[in-house]
Amino acid sequence: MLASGRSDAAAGARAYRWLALLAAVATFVASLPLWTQFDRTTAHMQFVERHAWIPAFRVEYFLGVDGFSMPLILLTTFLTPLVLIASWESVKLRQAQYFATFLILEGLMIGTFAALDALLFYVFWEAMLIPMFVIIGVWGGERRVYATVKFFLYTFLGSVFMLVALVYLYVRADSYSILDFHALPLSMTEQVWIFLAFLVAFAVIVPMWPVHTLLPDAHVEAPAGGSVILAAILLKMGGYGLLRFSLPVVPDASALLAPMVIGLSLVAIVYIGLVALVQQDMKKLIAYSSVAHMGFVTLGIFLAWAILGRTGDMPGIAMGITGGMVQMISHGFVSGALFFCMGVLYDRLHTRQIAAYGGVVNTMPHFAAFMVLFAMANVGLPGTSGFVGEFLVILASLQASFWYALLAATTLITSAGYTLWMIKRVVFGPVANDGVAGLHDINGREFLVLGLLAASVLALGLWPAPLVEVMSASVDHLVSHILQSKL
Amino acid sequence: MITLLIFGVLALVLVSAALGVIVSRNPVYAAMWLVLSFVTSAVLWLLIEAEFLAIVLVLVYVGAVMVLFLFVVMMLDVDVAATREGFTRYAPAGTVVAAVIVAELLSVLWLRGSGLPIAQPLASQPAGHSNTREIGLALYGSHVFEFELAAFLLLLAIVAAIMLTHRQRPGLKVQDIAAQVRVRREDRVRIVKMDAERDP
Amino acid sequence: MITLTHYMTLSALLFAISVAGIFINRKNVILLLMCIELLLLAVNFNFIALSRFMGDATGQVFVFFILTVAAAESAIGLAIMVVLFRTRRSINVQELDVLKG
Amino acid sequence: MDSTLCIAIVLCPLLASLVAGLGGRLVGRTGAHTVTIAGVAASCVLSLLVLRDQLAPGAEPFNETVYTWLVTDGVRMQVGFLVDHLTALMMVVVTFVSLMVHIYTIGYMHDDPGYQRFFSYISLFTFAMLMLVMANNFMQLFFGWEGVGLVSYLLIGFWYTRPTAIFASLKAFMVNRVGDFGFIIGIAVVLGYTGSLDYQQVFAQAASLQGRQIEIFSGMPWSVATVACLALFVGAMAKSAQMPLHAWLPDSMEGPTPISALIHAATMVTAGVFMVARMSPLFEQSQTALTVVLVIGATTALLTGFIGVVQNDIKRVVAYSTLSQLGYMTTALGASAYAAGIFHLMTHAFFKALLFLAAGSVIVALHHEQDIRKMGGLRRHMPVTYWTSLAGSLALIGFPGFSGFFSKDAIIEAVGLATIPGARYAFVCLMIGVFVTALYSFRMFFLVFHGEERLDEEARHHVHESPWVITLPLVLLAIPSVMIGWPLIGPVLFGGYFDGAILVTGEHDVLGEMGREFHGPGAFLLHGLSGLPLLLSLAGVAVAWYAYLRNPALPDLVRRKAGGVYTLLVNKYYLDDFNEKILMRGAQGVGGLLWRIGDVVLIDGAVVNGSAQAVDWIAARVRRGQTGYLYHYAFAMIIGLAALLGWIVFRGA
Repeated sequence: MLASGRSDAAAGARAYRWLALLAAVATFVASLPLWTQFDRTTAHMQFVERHAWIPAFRVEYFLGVDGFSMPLILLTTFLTPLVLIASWESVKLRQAQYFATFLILEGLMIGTFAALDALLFYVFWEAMLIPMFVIIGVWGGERRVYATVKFFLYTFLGSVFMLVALVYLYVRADSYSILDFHALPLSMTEQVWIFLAFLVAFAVIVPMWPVHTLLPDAHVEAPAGGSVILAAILLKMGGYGLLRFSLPVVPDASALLAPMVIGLSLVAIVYIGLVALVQQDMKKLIAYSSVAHMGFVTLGIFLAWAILGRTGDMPGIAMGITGGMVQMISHGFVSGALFFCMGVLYDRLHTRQIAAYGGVVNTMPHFAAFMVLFAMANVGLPGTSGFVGEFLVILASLQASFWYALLAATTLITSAGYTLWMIKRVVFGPVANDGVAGLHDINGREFLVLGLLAASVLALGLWPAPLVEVMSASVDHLVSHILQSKL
Repeated sequence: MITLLIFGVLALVLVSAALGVIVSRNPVYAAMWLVLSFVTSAVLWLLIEAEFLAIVLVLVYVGAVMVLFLFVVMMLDVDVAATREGFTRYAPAGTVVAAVIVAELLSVLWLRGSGLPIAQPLASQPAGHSNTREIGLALYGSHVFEFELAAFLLLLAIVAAIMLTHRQRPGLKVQDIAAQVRVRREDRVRIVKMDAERDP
Repeated sequence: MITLTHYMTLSALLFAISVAGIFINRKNVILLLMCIELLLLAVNFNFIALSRFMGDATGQVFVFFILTVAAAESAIGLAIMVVLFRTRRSINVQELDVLKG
Repeated sequence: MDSTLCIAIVLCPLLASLVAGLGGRLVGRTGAHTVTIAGVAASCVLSLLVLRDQLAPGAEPFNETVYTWLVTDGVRMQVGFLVDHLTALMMVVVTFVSLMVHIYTIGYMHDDPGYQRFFSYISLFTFAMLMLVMANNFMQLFFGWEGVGLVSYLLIGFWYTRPTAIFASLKAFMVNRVGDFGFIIGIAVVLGYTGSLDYQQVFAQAASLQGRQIEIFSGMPWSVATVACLALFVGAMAKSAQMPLHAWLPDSMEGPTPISALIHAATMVTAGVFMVARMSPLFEQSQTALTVVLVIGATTALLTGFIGVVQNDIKRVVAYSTLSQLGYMTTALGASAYAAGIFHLMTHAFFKALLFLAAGSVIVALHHEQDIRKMGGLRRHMPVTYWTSLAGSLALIGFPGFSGFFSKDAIIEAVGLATIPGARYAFVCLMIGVFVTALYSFRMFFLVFHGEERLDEEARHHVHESPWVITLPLVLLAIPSVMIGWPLIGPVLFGGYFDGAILVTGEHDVLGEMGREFHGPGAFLLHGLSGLPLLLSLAGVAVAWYAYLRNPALPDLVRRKAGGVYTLLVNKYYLDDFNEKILMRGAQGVGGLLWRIGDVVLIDGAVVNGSAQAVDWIAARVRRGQTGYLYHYAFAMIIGLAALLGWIVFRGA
């Protein structure tokens, strides 16, 4: 069904680039049937592939997709070729290895999203950190070692907790199948511990406040392609993990601790929004904005019990989860696109400081148009994808509490503040210095990448129904599942 | 009774010899004292009819290990004075620790030794009993695997000791067979083309 | 009559003396090695005495192995010492602190 | 009438905008303005057709869904169109003014390098505004709402190399975002308590909202209708520039003048007024909300009018006048005289667009000189501009017979009849406002067109009447500015034109009360002639005439005497300073603090690197134990051995 791990040889002088691109595009084409042949009416796993792997411990090679993982897999396969195209010329050092690393990473990410066996999931999850570690560590900026170590320690620490939880679940369920975990009854004490273990693992990668500080550092030091993948896909693993593990496996503990997660999400939205306002480094600013936007994902996912607690009824629960999911996909496009833009600028002037730019629109009008478009998507303007998720989550959060909605909606102000202030200082204004004066506009290759992303952002914003339709059966199933106590 | 007397005398000799080992200034003397304690021990073992090990002890230790010790001590030019520094400083501490250990060991013996035949005399072996045969049966019977391991350990010790002390002296003339085999024509012969010499 | 108590008391004394020896001869590696031999001897005493008094030959087999290991150990220990002396012209333990943290 | 027509009306400007914006050199300057004007003209014509259909007797409001945006949780969010009398009127106003501005732009932006971009933007704006007014649900309303905000942002910052322009655009967007913040919460409340975003379904449940309560602060239950309306009104306050969210509008004059006319006078800023009128079934459920609307509107009408008196930039005077007029409309809404508000919105759209375009004409003639102290006596050089300006100004001050008279007098009368709390205050404010309006309008008019010429040497040479593409829209706009009040007041205000589109509950129905005494526009005119407002506005004109033509030394004298008030007005009540120094710097300060202390020091410093340092510190202590001396290790082993033995021995004892 899916290619999992692929590597390619550095053949010929430059042929490896085409080879890598061909592989990535082929993967994308291969993943399209997931969309076209997907049965939108069922929440069951589809395209299942199941083989014994380590029979002694009942570990299986068990893959399958549902409405949560399928869009994320498509996002992965869609963005990887773009990352490769974007890195066509900007990477000078060991380019063949760079491309190969991205392909390996792609395979592992797809595997993580598709895995239905917990141990397989864990293996993919951990293995995925290695290419990312290499990408930041080898092709990163000046403080790359610090950033890499921080990134690795954070994620590794988190996933060790997850491993403990998975092994415990294995012992209890006598199976590594995630679906068996879903059906496993657990006591409250067990659930709370498992929930916390999962939360640590997923909160680190989402990332939630206060374990978010790995992200700005990792983003700042990562090469453009690495930032794109990190922001667009890796962060989604956290949200996906919450949906795949935390909620269905330990629903009662999730209910108990939902106020805490909601609190952290709101802190992320408000606090990070303010922090992003004062950043002087463009990538850091976008990284912080990612944290704030991912706060909507966790908020939307965990609203369920707050809604239930207040109204005693279901409306809004599915909307929150759908909003979180849409926000993830949208954030994949928008933050990915913004990091591409940063990469375009960095390729030319080799600095990420906002102060080093000004009046870019004068020399790069096409680029400026794209950048403003993506900035508006980041701000959450209706008609762009950034709006859909935020809108749904804010609507749902009002069902839970007026104050949740109020705090969540502050993002309208803060995100406009930090994003557009940056745009004002970078894109608009008179030409600031000789560096900017010497800029040349984007070439056809960059145009292609940004154009495809812009089209995605607009399409998703103007007509999100197909995406929502794909996930609706899974969302409904999840909602009915988590509202039944497992005690 | 006579055996007890013999035991008392030998024990006294053994303890004195052991003390001699640890207080001797000169390592050579210490080694000699150690030889004495080994031999006395061997006699003490004979006293309780452990003939085989008594003999082995004398052969292996006195005959081999101690000779090695003496050899090394004499070969190395050790500054005796320096190594004896602080002897008196640590003596009290050593004495205290030793006393504690003795007290503890004896208390084990006295307090917890109830299940052991502590106060019983040794049952004498039946006639024709061979200690060597008994050990041999055990060694080559149920413990043969460990025996093999011990052999291997000794081999390892031999190899390790040789490798450690083996010295590569500079300027030593040896054959490098591999290099001789690897050699090619180009390394040895240079063919030069030149015009024939002509008289001017 | 000779009893187990005699032997074990003697062994305890021997053991304590060797431990004290390790303490007071802390500088001289050769003497340290000798003290270890003495210590093993004390252990062997216990093994043999117990083996004989309890009537089980396995104890003596153990002594055999201990002798083997002790021989190997002293051979390698002395070899290390020779190498050490060759490189540092001294076997004073106080100067051997390369492995300190 | 079917949805194809609506789609065509909306898509014509959008496609034109895309062609002009993305076409680049392929389209060219001529192509750009041709295609956009054709697009907007098409949708203007179609809008007129729609209006005609709607006016036909027995015409039903049109309400149809185009496509489903998304379905989640049983809530169907759709994109669709609702066309009733209110919408049809707005469509005509929007497309007509937009068309005029398009034509005018050909002349005004003639030399600008961003010519094509400009046309693309204003067409895009027309699209967004049409989406806003034609929406049949809150989601699409919000789309149009933010869409016009976006284009406004782009157009204010159109001259992106000017630092003041890009600052103003950012400011406009931020202030509007504050409004959207309230707006989205309002939408959320509506959805939360009615389970739908569709106008029809929401309004059908409107009455039930008043009874339900929402507890924002525990122990203080509020009516849901009040919360929803107040939150929605925050959005309207920003978009329609009501105090204290008005600060962006005067700054938005940094944009090109056609934009000021189209967006910041005629259409976008009235979106808030339109929205409140559209939500009348909701607002009627909450007296509290109406009072808030009334008070804020009246305050804005008065206070911003005062500022207008001391401004010297021609466009800023008009801008403050716009603020003040928006205040009038909002006050009308608060008094439940929605029809009067919308009526004023329409007349205002014409005469304010006219005034802006006339101001633009002056600016072009003087080569982008905007200071009215450097003008004067332009009557001779620019006759068309002069006469159209005069028509606009008279309409603005509500001179009897002009369109502004009908709409404004209707508002004042309605507010006078209103009985809800705050109505007296509002009435007084509006009355004073009439005087102030006349004062600043004619102050500007006299300073620009009459009196001595205070032009620069260079400007004096160049001054001439503008080309026809500029004067034609002036004339075309002047016609409705003068005339439109007379025929429309009857049907629009009292003829039940808005029945079904706007809902007014019995006790609030001030217009109904007025309607009982309404006997045709002529009688209304006569009634107005004897009223206090006319006297006040004539007084305002007289004062302006005396102070600026007759005795020009007077203003300086007043300025010196009333120094404190003058400073307050010139500094716009220090609201800008408050926004900038307290809110903006404050947010940055808090952000900086959170970052430097929260992230860098506490999380990264104490927790992340702190744990690493703690390990380091402990390791540094522990490593001292690792001396490397053999005998230390031996010693430790022996001690341990002794201790272990001791434990084994004495454990049981």
